[in-house]
Amino acid sequence: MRYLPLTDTDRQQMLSAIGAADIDTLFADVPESVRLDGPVRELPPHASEMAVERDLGRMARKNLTASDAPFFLGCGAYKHHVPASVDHLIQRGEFLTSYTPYQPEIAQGTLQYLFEFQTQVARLTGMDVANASMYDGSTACVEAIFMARRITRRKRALISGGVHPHYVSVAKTLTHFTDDVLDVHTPVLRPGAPGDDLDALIAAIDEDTSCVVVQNPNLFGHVADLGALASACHEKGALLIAVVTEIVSLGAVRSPGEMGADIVVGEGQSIGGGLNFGGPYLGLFACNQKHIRQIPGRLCGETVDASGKRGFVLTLSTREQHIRREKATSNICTNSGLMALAFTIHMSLLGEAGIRKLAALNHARACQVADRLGALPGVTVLNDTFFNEFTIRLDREARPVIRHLADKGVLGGVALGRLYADDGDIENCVTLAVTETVTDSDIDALVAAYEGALSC
Amino acid sequence: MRYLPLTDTDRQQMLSAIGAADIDTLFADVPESVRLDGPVRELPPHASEMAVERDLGRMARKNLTASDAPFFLGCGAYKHHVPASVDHLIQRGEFLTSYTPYQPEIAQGTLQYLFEFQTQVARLTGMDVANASMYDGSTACVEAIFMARRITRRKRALISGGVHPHYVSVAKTLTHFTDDVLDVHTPVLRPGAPGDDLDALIAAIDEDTSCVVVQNPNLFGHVADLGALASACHEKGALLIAVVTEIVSLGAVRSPGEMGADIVVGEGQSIGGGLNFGGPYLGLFACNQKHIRQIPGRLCGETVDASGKRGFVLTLSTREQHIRREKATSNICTNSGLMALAFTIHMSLLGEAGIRKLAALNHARACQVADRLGALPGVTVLNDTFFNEFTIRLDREARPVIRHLADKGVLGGVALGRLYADDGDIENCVTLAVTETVTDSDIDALVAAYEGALSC
Amino acid sequence: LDEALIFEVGTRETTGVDLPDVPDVRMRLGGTERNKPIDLPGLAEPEVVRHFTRLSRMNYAIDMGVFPLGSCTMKHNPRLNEKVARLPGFADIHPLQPVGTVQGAIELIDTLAFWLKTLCGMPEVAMSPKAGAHGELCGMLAIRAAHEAKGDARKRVLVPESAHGTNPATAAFCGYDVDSIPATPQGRVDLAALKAKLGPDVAGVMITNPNTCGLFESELKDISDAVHAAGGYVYCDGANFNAIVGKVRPGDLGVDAMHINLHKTFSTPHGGGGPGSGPVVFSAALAPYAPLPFVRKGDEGYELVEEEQVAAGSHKGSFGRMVAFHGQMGMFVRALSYMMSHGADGLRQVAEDAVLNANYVLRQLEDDMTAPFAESGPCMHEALFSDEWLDGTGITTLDIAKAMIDEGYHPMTMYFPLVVHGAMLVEPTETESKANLDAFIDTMRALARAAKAGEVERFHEAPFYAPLRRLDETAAARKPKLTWSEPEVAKAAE
Amino acid sequence: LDEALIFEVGTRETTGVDLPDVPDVRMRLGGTERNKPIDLPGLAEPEVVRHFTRLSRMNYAIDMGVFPLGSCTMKHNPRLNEKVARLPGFADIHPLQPVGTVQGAIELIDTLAFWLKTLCGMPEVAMSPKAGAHGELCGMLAIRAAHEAKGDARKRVLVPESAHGTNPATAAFCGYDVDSIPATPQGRVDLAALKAKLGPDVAGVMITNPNTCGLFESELKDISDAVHAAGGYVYCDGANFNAIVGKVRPGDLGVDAMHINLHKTFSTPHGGGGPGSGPVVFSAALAPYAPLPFVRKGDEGYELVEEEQVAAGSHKGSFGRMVAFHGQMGMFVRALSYMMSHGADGLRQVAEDAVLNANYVLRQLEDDMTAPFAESGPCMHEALFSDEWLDGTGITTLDIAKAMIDEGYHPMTMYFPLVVHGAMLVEPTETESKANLDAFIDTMRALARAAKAGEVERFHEAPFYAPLRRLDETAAARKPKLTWSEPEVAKAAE
Repeated sequence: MRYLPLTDTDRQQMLSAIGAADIDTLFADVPESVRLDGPVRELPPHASEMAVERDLGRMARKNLTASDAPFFLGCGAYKHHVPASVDHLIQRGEFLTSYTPYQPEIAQGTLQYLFEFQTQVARLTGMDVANASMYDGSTACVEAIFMARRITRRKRALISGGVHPHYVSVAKTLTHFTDDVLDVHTPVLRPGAPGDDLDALIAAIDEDTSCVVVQNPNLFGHVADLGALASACHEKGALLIAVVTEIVSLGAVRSPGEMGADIVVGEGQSIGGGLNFGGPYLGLFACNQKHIRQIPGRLCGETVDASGKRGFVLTLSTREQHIRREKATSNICTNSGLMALAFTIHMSLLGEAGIRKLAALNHARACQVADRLGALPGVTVLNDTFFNEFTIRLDREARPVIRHLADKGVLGGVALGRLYADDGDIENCVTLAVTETVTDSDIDALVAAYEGALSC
Repeated sequence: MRYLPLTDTDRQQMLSAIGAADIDTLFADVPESVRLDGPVRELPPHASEMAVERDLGRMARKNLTASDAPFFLGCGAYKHHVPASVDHLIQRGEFLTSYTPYQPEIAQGTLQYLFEFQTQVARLTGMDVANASMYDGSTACVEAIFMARRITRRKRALISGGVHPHYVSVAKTLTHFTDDVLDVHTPVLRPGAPGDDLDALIAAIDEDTSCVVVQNPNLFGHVADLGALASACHEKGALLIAVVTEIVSLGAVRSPGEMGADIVVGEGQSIGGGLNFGGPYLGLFACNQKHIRQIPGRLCGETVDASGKRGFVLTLSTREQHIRREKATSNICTNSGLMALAFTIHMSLLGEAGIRKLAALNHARACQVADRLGALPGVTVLNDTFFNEFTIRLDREARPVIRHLADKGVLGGVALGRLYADDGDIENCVTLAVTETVTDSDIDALVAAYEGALSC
Repeated sequence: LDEALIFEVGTRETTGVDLPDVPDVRMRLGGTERNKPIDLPGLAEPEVVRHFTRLSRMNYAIDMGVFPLGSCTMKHNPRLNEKVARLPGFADIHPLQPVGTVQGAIELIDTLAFWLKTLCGMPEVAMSPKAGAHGELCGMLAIRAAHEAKGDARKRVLVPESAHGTNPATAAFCGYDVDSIPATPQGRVDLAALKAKLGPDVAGVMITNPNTCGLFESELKDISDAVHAAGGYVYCDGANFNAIVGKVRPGDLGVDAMHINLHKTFSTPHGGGGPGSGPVVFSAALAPYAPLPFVRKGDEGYELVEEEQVAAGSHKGSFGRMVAFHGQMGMFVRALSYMMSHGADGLRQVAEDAVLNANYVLRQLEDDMTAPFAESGPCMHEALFSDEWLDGTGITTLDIAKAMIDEGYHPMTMYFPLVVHGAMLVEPTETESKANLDAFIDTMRALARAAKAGEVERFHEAPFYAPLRRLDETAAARKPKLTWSEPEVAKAAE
Repeated sequence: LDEALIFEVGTRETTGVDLPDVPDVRMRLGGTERNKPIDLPGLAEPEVVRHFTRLSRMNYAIDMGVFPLGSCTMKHNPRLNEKVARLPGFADIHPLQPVGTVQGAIELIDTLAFWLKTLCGMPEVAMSPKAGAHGELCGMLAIRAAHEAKGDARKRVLVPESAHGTNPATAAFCGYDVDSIPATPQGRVDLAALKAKLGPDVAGVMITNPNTCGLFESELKDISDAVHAAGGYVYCDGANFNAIVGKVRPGDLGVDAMHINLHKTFSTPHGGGGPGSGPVVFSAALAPYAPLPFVRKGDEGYELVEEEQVAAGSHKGSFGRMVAFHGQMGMFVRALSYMMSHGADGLRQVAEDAVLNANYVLRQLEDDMTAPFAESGPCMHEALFSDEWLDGTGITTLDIAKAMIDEGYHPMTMYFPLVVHGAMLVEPTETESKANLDAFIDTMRALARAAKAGEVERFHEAPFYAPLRRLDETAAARKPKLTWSEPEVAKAAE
């Protein structure tokens, strides 16, 4: 076995050094009745690199990749171009094969990029501070709801119908056995502003409301000013939690912080990360300075070493499970370190100029596609405003259309029936995302495919 | 431009710091009549990573890759499985973006692996020493001929007809304007021992012969004992130069050193390197201790530093062009450092046990394929002995057959008409290589394809 | 040499990315346009590559040497796994593509699920949890859902005092009261004490096996039987599965749910603290409550059971969704690659070599250091020491850890588990050679003797040979500075 | 910490590679079977990864900081280029595949050839030379072939004394007598002296432009005219093409042949000393003699002109083949990626920024160090200093170089070109930022002042802060030890 350095001679020498007759002597505490007498029979024996690559390559080739097709899917996961240097750097062994930086003297590489990451996320979202990342956007979102409960000591969370339904599902699952009460609004596909329920949310805030959770741009791509909602929240002592699933939007759209949000959570996969069939992704979590002792997850802070040099450490760990056990702010014990690194590198490459141009390019491409699709018979574009994602209503059920497009080699958006199982109207709708990776010929292929599908 | 850090502000500041009005002031020595007034018009402007990847990807996809087809080509370039860790390690910036180790204090990484490489090559070839690599096998071969002339002070080199025809061409080109005389034997496709002309070579050695150059296994795959030839050379004061284009063979076949060779040159691409359409490859050069001051190319040697610690440096550079100028042993100034690193890593992974099993596997697979093809009507296997490569004669011209196979998605060997333009008999022959990467279904596809092609 | 922060060297004008020109279109941002700078620095690509290359060189990592961090299983991360995880067919597919276009991806998940279930001897597995603690949550939610389905609202969960902090935190998260079970002097769960605490309000127990003292809970089957008899379920913390994979199946010990840290036992890289991946295997009793999504083989290939299918009547008992999409696909590919590379025989060898290495370290060092459970039988894949041997030296576990840095090692786990004073938990893993272990043992012996000989400065001031000297963690927590801001001087000068 | 050699830690039994079992067949090695061990050590994969990771960390590289090695053009190596060079369509094709199966590969070579010809303003290019010196050889062979075709056996080649050592070595290799041309006090070729040496036995001249003193040979066109008038050809050493790419075309200066170091101007990585790549552009006069193989566009796509086609009558004048197969394909992909990324505008900017950076360094340091050609006009992309400023300090150019190591820099080129005493040749390249240059200038100034202030120990003993102290190169050459062998003691003990 290529990964196991012990030779049989080594094993014999070591066994005799410790006075064990054979290896099973060391497993004596495993009751003999359950101890396996040999390799598990249902599984194959060890395999060469060649064989493993061949087998996994065969599985990989069965999938239609986003680069092999005109590609227009979004809804919480986006295809962006990631510079080659990002993937090169995150594969350096010193990053890839290191652990949580519990020994800061030999982990300054990890700690410094986390500090840079926290600063980048804070600036992008318009907040004071950010944590060192979480599993993904959906889990960051429910952690924000819990945090709002801890801060406000109230239990009722109002959730906009524009929030990603998976995020809502996760929140429902994780609050099922806690004291939290979720008031989830049903999405309304209002023409011009699909999923926009700001007025209804404002009306629903009461003295028991811990927070309002709203996504911007929302699941349907609609983008709005959250200022009035923030004021309404603050008037009633509730917190505004803003969810951003397409972080590139913050290059063009005013940040939630500027609009008055108290906590911003998001999915950072767009910067530095690939699609990866849904994971690993990168949960972003930012808030204002006054709430830092209620933040869940890992935090990196600046300090000095014994000789007075600047350095970084994990800090405020008294919030965390390995110190506080059952009284911790969260049971979380892992971040998405490597994805955070990819984010930090990609964002350092982009800088202010790059992220703004990238966002402008995404928006412009999306506008072009919306105009082209909107001109087709049988297609209505629902959004008046959007960033790089918008929703169309077809004259028929959307899922068969999307599957038909896929058969033609075009990945033409997310049929909302995939996300909303039981709604009539929504079944005819498709949400499309358009990023900088889309070419003119991709757009032509998309339009032709829809035209073909809708004309039969 | 993403690779250029100067901003326009920087440029202005720097120009004024040096007192230049504008950038063209610095190009004042370029006569105005030839100075271009703007970007070269025939070439496109700068492009994004996305665009470059898309363009090059389009070209790449037009090629039928060795992994996408049952693959049986050899003749100096071999498809072997290279462990993933090899390519990972050679991409570490400290290796990839470093220079020739002229400053040994900050280049011990490069120098130590070169020392390890030299030792591995010397042991594999059965020689005392090896240099730090050369461009490729063909240029190493002609350098060996020159070295033999310098050592023996004789001019006539005898070249076996079994030597790779490209190597022979290169030797012809580079000796055209020197005093060397090449006596190149025409390949004889002797049944049982194609290309074996040992007896003829022995007979041709005379007092003016500087060296005999013989390849083992030869171009047609035939493998032989060079012992008698070595003795004959030494009797007449000539050197035996052995060429090895498939270095994996040395895991199964006695080394040229053991057979009596004085200089061993070879192509090391099989270990650590990919096919890369022919380059970059890895020239190997090994000889005995007594000739080290006549070796061409770079050498790494052991020494100590000022505090007595072991270290490594480039050495014997008084042979080289940057010191000796027109009196240098060679004009060479570059090695194949990165390919040598890949070789060293791969060989360290293999070790004695690995290279021997790898060689055994290659040989066994080749025997299987020879037996299968030999059983087809219209096919004669010429070799009685071989390592992982052998030659077959078809009942018709081979090049159309090979092209026909390629159309069917099978890369079925090298039609020798590609290498020997003007020989009648040889046009019906194909040389096939079989390595560990070949699967049973590849073999079935090969046999079926030949059967199909020869039955029409 | 210090490395400046990107905020100290980048500028708003510079970018390391080229993009095509932006087409001229009618914008549709509806008045939400950004009107102030984000204030993000940019750097040209060469500077970015250097910054992060230099940063990386301030880290210690498995690729550099022995990393004996107990309970974390820092083993070799094969590069083959990185390569296959980057195959476009896995890395470049969207989680919401039509299922017909991602059959290979679902096949991979299903294949990995088969391996995990088979190795654990359990009939079901939830693949989506994102890390170990997330897997614990998944398991406990299933337990709670199972009780709820029976209308049986139990309140208490028993957790041994040696447990990882995530165990009580998770139980509390699910609304349970945490009740601590004491350990025997031999370092195992006290079966009698546990039985005494069982009752109709006990939802279940959370047991780590092998436990954090490095010992196999030899009475786990008895514990399971007792818990089941009392109507509870057994959650097993699988963080230490590495020690027993291929040697014993948790299902045979009566376990109802166990998370598997793919980044420990199956070697997906820790990446400086994540991403992890924590699939959870379930017994038949808990299987109906497992979370969404689910893979099912249908007539036309693989299908995904998601909300839609649940609405249509499939997998009704599921307690719901724990995460957007399908879990850590990138980690699944790496873990399966690792498992296929080892095969059934190699995985068994993994456990044997890991245990052999740990016992070798334990026995070679027990004379120089204090091994509190040395008499409790062989250890599993971790060797636990207490700080008793440091009594009177004025040197602490922390000092020993920092002195190890100067010797070129990553320290072992410090002060965990809590059941032992000044704990030092050493886990060599199976990917260390005997030569490495011998060198490590020699170093630890030399340190132990130096400590006993009173060479206190060498310890109190350590590390001397690290990128930084000892860091002031107290100051960091007192006045937290979590983001960079321009120094006041510079601001004033503007 | 020292790093052991693999021979000191590996064993013959260990392997880091798994292979399928060997089928049982009748062997056909004909009595040549190996019967003695090779004696190669093997290591498990984790140990191999660590060994080479740790070795790498003993190197300095562009990825770590400024690398101002004059004449070597150590610029940023974009990772995009590494990525595209590894596309299977380029990396995993065999050089002898049927031409119809590698049309994209040949298209790439043809496209790169078009870029090179266009940037040089010359009608032909030979792609196969493997490195700069190999390209020189290619150019000189073409010159010799051209003369031979005319039946004109000329014997002498003129080479300026400032030339790279490869120039005279190459000319000698082709059987020419090398005749040295002196330089003017301004550091350029002495046109009058050159003209005086021209004659019917002069085959040609080899001129480096910009030359190794960092200056543009402003009279190159006049030189070319004179050489052509005398029946000779002009070879240009293109090592410094970086300074003028996109600003002037060598073809417009009368050059007949010039090699282009793809690893310098077009940024293919130097890789610790190779592989390089050295295509050679040719004027119309030399084009017919260019070596095989050649790309040609035919009716059915791209064709390769090789021996076979020559036999059939195509490209008869070619002087033959310089190398097996088609040249450094892997480098071609990287170079084209680099060129397409920059485009015509970016490549021009490359030259401008490279020249601006060098002049900035020259002017900032000329007061503290001696710039012998400071009055000869602007420098191109290199700033040349002599050691005159060190007179009387007892400190040498070598000492300065080693002291730079302690400051975190790779030294500049030392003692080259030979026309200047104790030369220090600094080439910042265009991929250094102004901030980097300012820091570098500050360091060099501080070193210069320290040297003048008599701080000799800091220089004589340098480096202090490198993996090793100064190495004994004389001892290495006196009794060369080029391979590892078991220490006698260990051998005796066996």
